[in-house]
Amino acid sequence: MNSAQALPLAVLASSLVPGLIIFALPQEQVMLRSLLNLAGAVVKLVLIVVMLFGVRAGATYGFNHEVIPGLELAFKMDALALLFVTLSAGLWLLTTVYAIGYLEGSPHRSRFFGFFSLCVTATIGIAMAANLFTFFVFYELLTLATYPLVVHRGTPAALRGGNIYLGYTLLGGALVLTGIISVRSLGGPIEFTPGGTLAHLGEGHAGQLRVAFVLLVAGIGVKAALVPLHGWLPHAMVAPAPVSALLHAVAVVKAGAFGIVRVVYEVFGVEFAQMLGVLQPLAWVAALTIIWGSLRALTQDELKRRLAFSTVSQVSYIILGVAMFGPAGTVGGLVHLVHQGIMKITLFFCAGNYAETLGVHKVSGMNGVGRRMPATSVAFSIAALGMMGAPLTAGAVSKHWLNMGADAAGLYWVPWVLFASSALNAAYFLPILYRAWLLRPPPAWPQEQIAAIGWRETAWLLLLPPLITGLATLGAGVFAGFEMSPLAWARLIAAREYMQVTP
Amino acid sequence: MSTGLIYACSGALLFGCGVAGTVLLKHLLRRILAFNVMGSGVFLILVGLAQRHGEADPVPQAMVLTGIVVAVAATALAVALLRRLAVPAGTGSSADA
Amino acid sequence: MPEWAAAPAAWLILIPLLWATLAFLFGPRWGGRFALFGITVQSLCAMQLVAALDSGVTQVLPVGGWSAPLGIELHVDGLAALMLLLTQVVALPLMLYTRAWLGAADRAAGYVWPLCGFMLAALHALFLAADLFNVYVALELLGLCAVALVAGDGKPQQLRAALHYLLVSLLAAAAYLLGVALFYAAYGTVSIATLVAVMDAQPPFAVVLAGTLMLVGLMAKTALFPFHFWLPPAHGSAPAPASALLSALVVKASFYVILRLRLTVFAEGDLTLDWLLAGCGGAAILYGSWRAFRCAELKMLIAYSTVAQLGYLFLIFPLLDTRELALAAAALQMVAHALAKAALFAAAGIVLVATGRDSVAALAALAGRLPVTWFAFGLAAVTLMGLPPSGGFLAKWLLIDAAVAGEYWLMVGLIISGGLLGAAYLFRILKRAFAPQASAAVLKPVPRIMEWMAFLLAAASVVIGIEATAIVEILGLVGST
Amino acid sequence: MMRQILAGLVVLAVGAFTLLLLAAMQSLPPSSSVDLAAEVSRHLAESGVRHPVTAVLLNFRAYDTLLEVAVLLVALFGVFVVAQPAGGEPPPAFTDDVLGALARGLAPVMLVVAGYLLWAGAHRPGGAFQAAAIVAAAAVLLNLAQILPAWGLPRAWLRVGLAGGLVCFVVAAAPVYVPGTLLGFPPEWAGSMILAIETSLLISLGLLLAALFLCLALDREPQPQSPPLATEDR
Repeated sequence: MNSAQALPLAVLASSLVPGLIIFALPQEQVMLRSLLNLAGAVVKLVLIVVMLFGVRAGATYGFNHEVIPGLELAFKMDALALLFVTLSAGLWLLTTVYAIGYLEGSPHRSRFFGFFSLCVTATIGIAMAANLFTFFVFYELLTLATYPLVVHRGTPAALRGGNIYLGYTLLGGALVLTGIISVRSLGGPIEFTPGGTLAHLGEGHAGQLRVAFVLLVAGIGVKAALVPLHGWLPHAMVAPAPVSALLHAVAVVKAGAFGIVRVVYEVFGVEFAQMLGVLQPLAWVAALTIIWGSLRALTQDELKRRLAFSTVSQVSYIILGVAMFGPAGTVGGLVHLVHQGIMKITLFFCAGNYAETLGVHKVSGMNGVGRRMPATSVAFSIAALGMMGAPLTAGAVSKHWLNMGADAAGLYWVPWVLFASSALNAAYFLPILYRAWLLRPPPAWPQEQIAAIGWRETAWLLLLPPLITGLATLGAGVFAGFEMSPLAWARLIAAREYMQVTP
Repeated sequence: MSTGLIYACSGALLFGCGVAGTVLLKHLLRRILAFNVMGSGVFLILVGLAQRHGEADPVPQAMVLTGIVVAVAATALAVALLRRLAVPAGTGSSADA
Repeated sequence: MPEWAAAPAAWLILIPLLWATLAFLFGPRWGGRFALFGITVQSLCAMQLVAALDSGVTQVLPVGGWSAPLGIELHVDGLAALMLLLTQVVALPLMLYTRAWLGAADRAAGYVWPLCGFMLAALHALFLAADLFNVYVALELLGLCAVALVAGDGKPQQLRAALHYLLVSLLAAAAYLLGVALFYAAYGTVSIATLVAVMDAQPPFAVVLAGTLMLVGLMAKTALFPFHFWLPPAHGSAPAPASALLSALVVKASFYVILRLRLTVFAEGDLTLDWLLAGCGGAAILYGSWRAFRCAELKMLIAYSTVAQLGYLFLIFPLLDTRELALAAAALQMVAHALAKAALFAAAGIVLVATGRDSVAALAALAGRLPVTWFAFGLAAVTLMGLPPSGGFLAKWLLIDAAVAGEYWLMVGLIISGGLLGAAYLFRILKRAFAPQASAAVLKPVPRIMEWMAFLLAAASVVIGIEATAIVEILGLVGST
Repeated sequence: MMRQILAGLVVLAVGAFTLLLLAAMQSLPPSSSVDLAAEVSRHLAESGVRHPVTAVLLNFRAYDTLLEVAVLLVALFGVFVVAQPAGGEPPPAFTDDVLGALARGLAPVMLVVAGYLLWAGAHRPGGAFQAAAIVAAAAVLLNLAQILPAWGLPRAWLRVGLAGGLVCFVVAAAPVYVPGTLLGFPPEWAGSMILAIETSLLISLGLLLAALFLCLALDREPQPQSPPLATEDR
């Protein structure tokens, strides 16, 4: 096994092995467990950085494992996979730090961190999958690994949320499986190849191919929370904050969005999909999701629920970008995959901090939190502004490219959708910022658990992650032109997908 | 109709009676007996059909010997189970049969 | 290697008979040791058998040196070798489990060891059988062992279940034997190989009737819907280690005989009959899953799950045109289900020992404790739901592939929805793991070896979903005699 | 009413099935493809016995017989599983002088007949199973006449007697005499090996068949069941 095969395997193992060891650790081994977690996350990041440089220089990484003759678990680390893997691994490290602080002293931590690691392993597997079989294996593994995290608290509400989550995702999995079967019956084993494996089939099987596309996108769309398949996401909010952060920014919805990217670009091929006429309806669904999610977010008083509906809306930016034929739209969608992750995880970290430190769960209770927790609130504000697409933030970059894409594809209604979404974003985020900074704090917080000591408004482990991701939100916007920025990377992918044009 | 075939036909009748008995009878002991009638029917068919041309065939005879021993063993086990089930209740019929 | 040792098939019949008898002679204290030693040797024999396999060739071993039709032959091919190996792989952990179980439950060991030994001998005999009457004797041996194991502790519901099981089993055996008698009358032989050679394309009516009778008998023994009614009470009330053996191996044996006959004597096949079997299988999946979903008792739930899972096996009959694919699917399903179901019953037995109760609700008391048992539950459940990565998933994937090759879309839908139904009833168990610690209920200590054996079986059922090349290679081409 | 209709339907179905069966038997081909009887007589000389049924039972298809002995033993284990140690009062003494005298007189005769049947099995109808049945019948008769007490769960000597036949059979079946062949009897030893198996089987089968009755006779007064650990919560 050479290094081109060993590296992807090592990336998988760097979270799988610590996860399995953690399951076996007794509850009290806090130090060892944290060490294992962080070591795994750091090792993973280092491996990924090595591959980032390799892939940019044109190297290929991957390995295959034969399950039975004729059926392979195949992995490849191409530019698209690396985009997602880098995001996941980076945010996983931060979320681990955050979760160690967040769950300090709570029960069942071995179980939690074990499944946490499995969850990231599944996400990495989805990113690196090189054929539909492998993709499906890890897609379902992700469902199995996240269920215990969703129901972690074990309350009746959590168990109910878990049931809903399972119902949606397992049904989605069944749809994906059906879709895989129907494309396999036409095209044999489906490898992911740039330009699309099915593209050579031509118009002959258009009907069945359209059905297969709908099945695959609908199945994967459950995880991506496309309207009307988004029902599980608000219910999954019962999970602890690090889990919400993971579900929304790193693992589940992102896996869904990423899966749709793979299906459109590398199973069907974007040109073939355009020819089948399935991209336009996908764009409509994405647009509907964007608006619907924002509208629902307006009326939510519970902060995490508001953020959940915001996720529903924002993830569909990615899908909208993918569904717009043309390189600029692709860049917009892919770059938002990263940007949305960074911004949304910041928001969830902050929401967790408010809840954990002060017992504030509702928007209506957030009066004056900016005075009590200024650092957290600054991070929150940056991310919220980013979501609205304010200049100098990551969100602005995404929207700029999406608008360019719409222009290129001739979809003149898209900028209006994006504008409406920004306006709605402002309508549900600005009141929060107003309350946080300008209104008076109440005489006593509902449940103040962590006292402020000087600069340290809450525990360090809770404070650092949102500050870092908040800064990253600015960084990704300000330094978008740099060589290894998410934008540059998305353009690299788009260039390789469309071959001929450099956007 | 040869002697062998007559044996076989009576075996078929016995088998039918046995099947009806195992299905219709409620008393478990009777069911066990009905099963034995069924078994005897099969044995008759096995031996009878094989010698429907007059010649005795030792192979089915040996098979039937084996079959009889198996049937005895199974009956013994069934009766033992039934007895243990029935003795506390003081009757041979099981309530839910 | 001396020549006498080079007859692994013969030793596979004799060794369990011998250790079972010795276990009876020397009593329960020694029985466990004999069993473990015996199964270890059997495993070596099975491996030797696998190593000596020649792909696509059926090895014929005439017993006593008398070839068919005069004598009885043993046939070894990939499928037989795989089943023999599977038997050892399931039996060895279960015997270790049983030893600890007998200690933990503090009961008179009774005749568990000899019965297990004879049961293994009967299974081996069935997997090697190539003679219709020999199949009958082996089936009866297997059935009586199973009934005696169900009667287990002599509790009334166990006795009742055992008696009903015995009656069904006897009725089935009688139907089968009648079929054999008609076969003998028509062709003068009961050797499968000879029958294949002499049977005409248009068999007389007696042979059609014989085939039907044998099929019905074997279906009843396999507990295929609508003959499933005896299984849940029997497997649900038997002592846990016995339930594990019965659900994992015993019901598979009669399915194996059906498959064997379908591939040899009835190689022509009959489309209507094939679809009838598949239809029964489909109904079994739906009905078994639904009943499992409604079950309050843990072991009964698992037993109904067996009814459902057996249904998948029967789906392959219309797909046998794609021979390798369908057979590989059936073999993997048998292996995966055997391992997972043994693990589930073993885990249920642990719940019983720890809490003294056999209800799904009792699981809440275990939440957060006995993590190894929980993982055994979880991994085995993943296999049964057919979610990846697991052996059950791979089996379903292959089954779907075979169904797609024949363009049987309804069957594809059935397989997929069967997995969802499986998830519905299995997550009823799994979600109890996350219930908040209800009470400080005192749990009886459970020997660790029991937990680890359940875990081992469950883990094996998952691992074969990633690494199944060996299984397919052992299977090779199934000899058609 | 429903039950009667149902019963009527069952009777109809069974009747129809029986007719089918009869029709099937008439439809059989006039001669079967394989003449196994001729095959048996051709190889009779090599089998070590002169009677064809015994030859089939203990040589050509001895494998079936081996499994069948195991079946009997398993049934006995099943009986042991459900038999409980005798407790409470012994059953009221029952004496019948006529029966006692008859049993005392008959039992030795039956044993002699059994011995004869065993010996006869080599060349004419008879054999270990028939002989064992007579032995067991004698034991049951003696038990009913209160001469032979019911057996407890078997002690060592009885276990040896019950299992000895199978052990001998298994030892004789080992693939060592004709290397690599299960139940391979070298022709020159076949006769004596079969005789040895038969003799050990006579004892074991006789005991087994008797035990199926005599061990079952134990639980006349079952103990109230002590609550086992695993109580079910129904």
